[in-house]
Amino acid sequence: MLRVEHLSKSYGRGKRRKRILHDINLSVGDGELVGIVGESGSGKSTLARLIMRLESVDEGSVSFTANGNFYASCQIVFQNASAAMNPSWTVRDILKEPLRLMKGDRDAYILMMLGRVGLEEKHLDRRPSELSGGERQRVNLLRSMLVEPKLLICDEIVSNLDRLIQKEIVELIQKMNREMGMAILFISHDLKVVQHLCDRVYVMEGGGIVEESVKRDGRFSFTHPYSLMLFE
Amino acid sequence: MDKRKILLVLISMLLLVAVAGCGKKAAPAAKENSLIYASESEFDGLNPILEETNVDALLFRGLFRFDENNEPKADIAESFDMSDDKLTYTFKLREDIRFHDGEPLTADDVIFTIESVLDDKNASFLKSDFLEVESLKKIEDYKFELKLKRPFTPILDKLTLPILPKHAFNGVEMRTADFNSHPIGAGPYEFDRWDRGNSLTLKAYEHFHGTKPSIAKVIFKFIPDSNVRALQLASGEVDIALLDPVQVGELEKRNHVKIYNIDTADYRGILFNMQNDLWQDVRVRQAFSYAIDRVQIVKGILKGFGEEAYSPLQKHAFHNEDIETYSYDIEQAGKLLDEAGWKKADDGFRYKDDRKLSFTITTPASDAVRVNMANYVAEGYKSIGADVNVAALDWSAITIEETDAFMIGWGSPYDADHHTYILFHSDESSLTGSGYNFGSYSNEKVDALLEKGRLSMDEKERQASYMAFQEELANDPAFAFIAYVNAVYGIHGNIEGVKERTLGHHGSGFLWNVEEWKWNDR
Amino acid sequence: MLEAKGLSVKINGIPVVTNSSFFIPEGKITAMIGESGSGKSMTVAALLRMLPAGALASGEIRFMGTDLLKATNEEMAVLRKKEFFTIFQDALNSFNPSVKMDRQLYAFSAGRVGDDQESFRKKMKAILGKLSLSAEILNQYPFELSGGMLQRCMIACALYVKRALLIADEPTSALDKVVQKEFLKWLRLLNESGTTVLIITHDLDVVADVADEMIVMRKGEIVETGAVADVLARPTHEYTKRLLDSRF
Amino acid sequence: MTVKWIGKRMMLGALVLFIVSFLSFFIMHASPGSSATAYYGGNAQTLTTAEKERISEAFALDRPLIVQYGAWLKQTVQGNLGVSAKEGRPVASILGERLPNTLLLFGVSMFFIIIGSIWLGMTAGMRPGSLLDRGLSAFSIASSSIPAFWLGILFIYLFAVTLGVLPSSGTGSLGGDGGFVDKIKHLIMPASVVVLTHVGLYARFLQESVKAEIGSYYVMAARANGVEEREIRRGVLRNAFIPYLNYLGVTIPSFFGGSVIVEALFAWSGLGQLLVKSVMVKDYPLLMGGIMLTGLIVVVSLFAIDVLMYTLDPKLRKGELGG
Amino acid sequence: MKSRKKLVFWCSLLGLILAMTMLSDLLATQPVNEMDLDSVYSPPGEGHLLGTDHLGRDVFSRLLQGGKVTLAVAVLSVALSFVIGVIYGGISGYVGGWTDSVMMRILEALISIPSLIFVLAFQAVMQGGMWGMTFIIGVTGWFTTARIVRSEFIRLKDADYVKMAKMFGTPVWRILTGHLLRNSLPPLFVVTIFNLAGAVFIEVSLSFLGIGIPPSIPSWGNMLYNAQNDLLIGAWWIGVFPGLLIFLTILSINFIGEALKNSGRRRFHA
Repeated sequence: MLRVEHLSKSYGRGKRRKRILHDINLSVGDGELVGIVGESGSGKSTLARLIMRLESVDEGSVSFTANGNFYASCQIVFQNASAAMNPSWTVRDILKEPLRLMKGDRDAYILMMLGRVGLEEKHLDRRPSELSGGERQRVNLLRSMLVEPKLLICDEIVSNLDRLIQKEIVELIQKMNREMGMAILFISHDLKVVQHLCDRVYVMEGGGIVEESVKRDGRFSFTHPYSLMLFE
Repeated sequence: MDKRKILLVLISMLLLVAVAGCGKKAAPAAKENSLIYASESEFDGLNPILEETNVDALLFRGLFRFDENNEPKADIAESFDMSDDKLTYTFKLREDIRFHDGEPLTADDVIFTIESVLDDKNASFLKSDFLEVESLKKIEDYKFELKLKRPFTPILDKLTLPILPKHAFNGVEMRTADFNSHPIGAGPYEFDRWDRGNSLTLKAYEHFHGTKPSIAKVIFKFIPDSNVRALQLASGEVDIALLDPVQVGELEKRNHVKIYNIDTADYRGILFNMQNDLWQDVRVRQAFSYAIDRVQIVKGILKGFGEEAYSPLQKHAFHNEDIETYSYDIEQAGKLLDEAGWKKADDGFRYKDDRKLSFTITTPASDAVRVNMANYVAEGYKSIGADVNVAALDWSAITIEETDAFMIGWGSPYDADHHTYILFHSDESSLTGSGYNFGSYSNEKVDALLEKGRLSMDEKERQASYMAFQEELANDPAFAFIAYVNAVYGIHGNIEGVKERTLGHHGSGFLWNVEEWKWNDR
Repeated sequence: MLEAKGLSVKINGIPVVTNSSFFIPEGKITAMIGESGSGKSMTVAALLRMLPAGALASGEIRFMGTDLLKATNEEMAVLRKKEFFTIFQDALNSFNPSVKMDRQLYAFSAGRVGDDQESFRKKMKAILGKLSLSAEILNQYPFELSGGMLQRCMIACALYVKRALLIADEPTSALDKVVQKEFLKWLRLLNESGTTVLIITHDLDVVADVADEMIVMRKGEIVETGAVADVLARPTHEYTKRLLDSRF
Repeated sequence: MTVKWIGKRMMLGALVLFIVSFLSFFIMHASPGSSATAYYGGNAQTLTTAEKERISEAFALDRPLIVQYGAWLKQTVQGNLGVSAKEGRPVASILGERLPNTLLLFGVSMFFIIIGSIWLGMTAGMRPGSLLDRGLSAFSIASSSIPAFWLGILFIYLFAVTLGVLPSSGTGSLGGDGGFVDKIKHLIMPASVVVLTHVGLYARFLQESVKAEIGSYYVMAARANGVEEREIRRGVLRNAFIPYLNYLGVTIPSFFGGSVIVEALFAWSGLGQLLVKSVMVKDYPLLMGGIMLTGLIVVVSLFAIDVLMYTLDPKLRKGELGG
Repeated sequence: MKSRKKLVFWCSLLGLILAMTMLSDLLATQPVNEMDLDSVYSPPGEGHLLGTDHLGRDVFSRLLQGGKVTLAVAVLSVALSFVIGVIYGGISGYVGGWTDSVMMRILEALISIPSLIFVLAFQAVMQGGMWGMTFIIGVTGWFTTARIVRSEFIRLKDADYVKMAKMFGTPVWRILTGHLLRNSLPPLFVVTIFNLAGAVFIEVSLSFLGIGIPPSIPSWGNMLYNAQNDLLIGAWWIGVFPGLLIFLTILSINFIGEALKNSGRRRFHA
């Protein structure tokens, strides 16, 4: 469904020009749970932005096979849940934003979906600052899921959360993947989460993918030294 | 960023201030033999035939000079003869007079000066005074002949004209000559320094032909704000200042200030600019003349330092008391406006053919008395249904010819011709000529009477024509006269020798005998 | 070495740490673990006597015979200088951005033992070398270095001064996994050289990796203490169990 | 400090002056029929036709505005600011007479403001909770809410009229050459008014940034490790100074604007008074010149502050925040 | 809590001043321009609550009317500069790139010239009345507003929620108003409050110098302009009261701005 081929990206000008990504190849199939692991500065977030067409591609291509509006079938959830929500809007307004063009009863639809991510009606009239970290990330996830995308990119969505909440969110994502058949591209620096959640994983280092591994019998096997070091 | 260092600097600064403070106490010990005059405005230039300033009397002298009674007395002229037909004058000059630069003052200089006044290129404001001059002829170095076209009595008055040194204008245009900022005259004081925006310093001229000045320096300090003038007089920073009437009471309390309340021929009035068709109907002008409560103005704004005005020659021997004085009469004013077709509408204002009875009185902002008068008058005009605004602007932002009405101030203590011909004769319109008829006032009868007054040699006849002129002017007013304003000067009490005489416009001429003044404590 | 009894901290009357008692044995690495808001940082602040305005601590914290809560400001200043070494989470902000590293490292290390510039340079360069840091950094400004390098500089200073107790408040959470591992290695090295370590963290992996003893905090209370191996194998408190469960 | 950096700053300064001149020129000359009187000024009546023509030609008055601006710019770059419409003298020489006075007032009051605010701000910021700390912000707001001219009037009536210890206005006494002491005496009141209405503002800014620094992470880290308090303060001040300098730079224009009013009030014959006067008399060439000179002074002050910041802030020096 | 009480106090003081000036027609004891040359310079007391001026006009009535003029000029000009500032800063910040660079260089130049100077340049040409002054202060007072709007827009347009909004296809005007402008309001409000104090300052200062609002319209600045003379002759009440009111007005505006600034800072950085 998603296919990235020979993707490269550089920033800056002249002497300061720095290559952030080079020759990235990856793919995500329908309903797949794919992980990308890398340390800070490995280019994971840039990759996410390029896939989401938030920035232009220097070289290579990103193709996405789905009809209609790209953003109706591919969505992203950002790491910082507070920053992803307009602080002066209520949760209701925030959730309605993607449904601007939807016909029918939007409120009823939101109410129905609310339960699926473990939120309640009382949350609707609160502002982001009045929610807990976990609740915020749920609202965030829900907003992206409201358009029922085929692919959801999660960019470090659990990194800022406490362990127990991380667990809940990860389970929620698993559930969504199962119930809605939504493909997930899960980007994280936390190997253990990725190991636990994903079926296939790419390891990134310094702007390139060094290894791809498929989970067999509940575990991955790596050969590249960097992956080995990461996964010990 | 060391705190101690900062503290050190701070302390040293404090010391500096303290030193300055101590210095203050030491300063008054050395009293200079100089006189500081608070001048109301700075001059554009000092050429007396291009601009009238109150420095002229100090820097320059003319063939004649007004005395205590405002009569012309021979000064540079030693003597003169008049032909029987009263057309030819022969002047003999004093031979001992030198300009400040040491050059002798000769007949050439006198002739040059009068010719310069008459030269259109120079656009001298004095030109009208010499229109009757037919020719000038040098006879000897110190003797010349002046021929008139017609007999012209005030010529001796006019010959108080300051004499310019011819040699200072060799090959230069008078309008742009360096002379205008570095004048050379033959008066008791010579030019010393002009600190633009600040002050003008004159120093005593040691070879002066008259009374040798006792005060070494006269400094004109430019202080446009009357409040600041009064303040500096109070604090002793200046020695003489013309005061606003309201300030007098407070300054009288200061021991070192002596108040001179001097009668003037200086009146204020509203100039109707005839360019504005509002004034074409004489009834409108009369109405606005009636609707001024002069008694209140003299009492409230002038604090009694003045009197109600109705004629430009009220302080003159030819004064006509039997003319319309326009004493405050709103009913009469209303009636006149009704007659002129200005009808009162529901909003309380008058209208004629959808035009509102409305105009603006422009007044120089720096003159508090004029501003107050304008404001008071404008407010009072509401009662006759006129919507009158006041624009108080800086002098140099004012073009009188472009205003609807202007708060004018004029007056002359000298010959009746002075400041009447140049103001009211239609040939003197400032639009077409170089005169002071800013409102383009035009009345054939007035023109004729003014000409007769100036040319007649018979005193009786002159009086008659000026009396008639006053009557005609009252019936067809060019100005709505408001009040004569006394010149109230505050002077340092230690100055002696001040001689009062009826002063001109804005108290000008107060310094007329400054060479006779002296400090009794220095 | 350090023992807290009935320690409570209130901020403007609201309790953030309630009646906690714990013990930090000498020569070992003790980890204090808890989620955000569990009161672990406030506990550290209390024992350093660096509580924010409006906070009040009661109870007792004994360090080598002195009650830290009752010590005078001067005594406390001396203790902080002579007995403790403290590392904070945010290495990038732990240094003054506009002062060169040599000056700051001097203040953190040699300045506390009274060494002069010369011996400081010599000794510091040696330690930096051991931590695989170039001596170049001494002439650089903090913003020119990475978080990992700065955190290592802190370790270098700790190695330099060799204080009795090292307090590290979330020292690894801003670091990448690989750098974090390195850091823990140096921490162990420091411990082996005789310094008792108190490490505050929310990361069970860190605890498992480096600590000997652990203290679990939750909502201002201590719910479980014990040797790391014991607790990980047989957690007694419900919360600890859930915490262990949440590992992936 | 690199040549490139200086060059860049200077280019920026020149750009500022260009924009200022462009805008002022168009504001002044865009109004209908004003361009001619702009040059004749109050002399319009007394000028002869020939002179008017000469002026029209010299300033290209009959050409489009942009050409006039071009003519003006060309002359200005060559150092010729034209001739005052009112006084008929070169604008440059009039400005030259006024400049020293303005610089004196500006310099002296700025000096005291800086010294005073550093001292107040540091002391207050370093002693949280002290009387000074608590009082400074109230003083700062109160003092900056007093219109300077109002304070000036009160001063004049107190010190000049009632007590008679200081001259009420002007730049120096007349008649006697009071020299330096006399100048200082005349300077005290205007400078005090400027200083008093500004010092609180700057002191408070420094106080707040010192406080912010003291509460910052690195101070906590240093204190927890028993770093000498003096060493900490030194670092704190250095850092607190950078925003303070920045603030100084940001506010210099309005500070300068404020001194225009003080100059006018105290008849301090500087640029400010000249500007006000040239507005009143519509002396556009003089006004243009005055504006340009004011702009130049501000640009130069900002440049000086930039240089200071550059030396103080290593981040700037290392190009982290370049631009 | 304490700061909240302060805020309430200053707000009510400002409210009181505003209410009094707005109701000047009701509260004035005499027609503002009524001149009574029989009682010039009457000290405060019976008949004239705050005395009369040099033309026998009632100071109290003029003070209220003058306040109306001064505050109207200030409020309207600030509203004008708010609009200009938001549009200029908004375009510069949202469009970015070359447009932004050019617009910012211009703004930098404008900011580094005392706005009083521009006011003077305008004033020389316009010699404006009350509306003229409003216009002049308005068009020369938007620089800081524009800068704040721009920096807020730049900060906010990269916010994740704006990226999300773009992805959801939210129309641009809605992004501009609902996301960017809406969230720029708190700092914008603070800067506008301070601008208001600045506008009062400029009106008062210019009128005091005699180049502001024409003297026939009573404004606080004009009253002070005249009061210079009156203080010397002992009529302190003519100058003291307008001065005091100006001071209190600016003081309360500044305190309100300060309180909002602090509360904003607390909220954003909590």
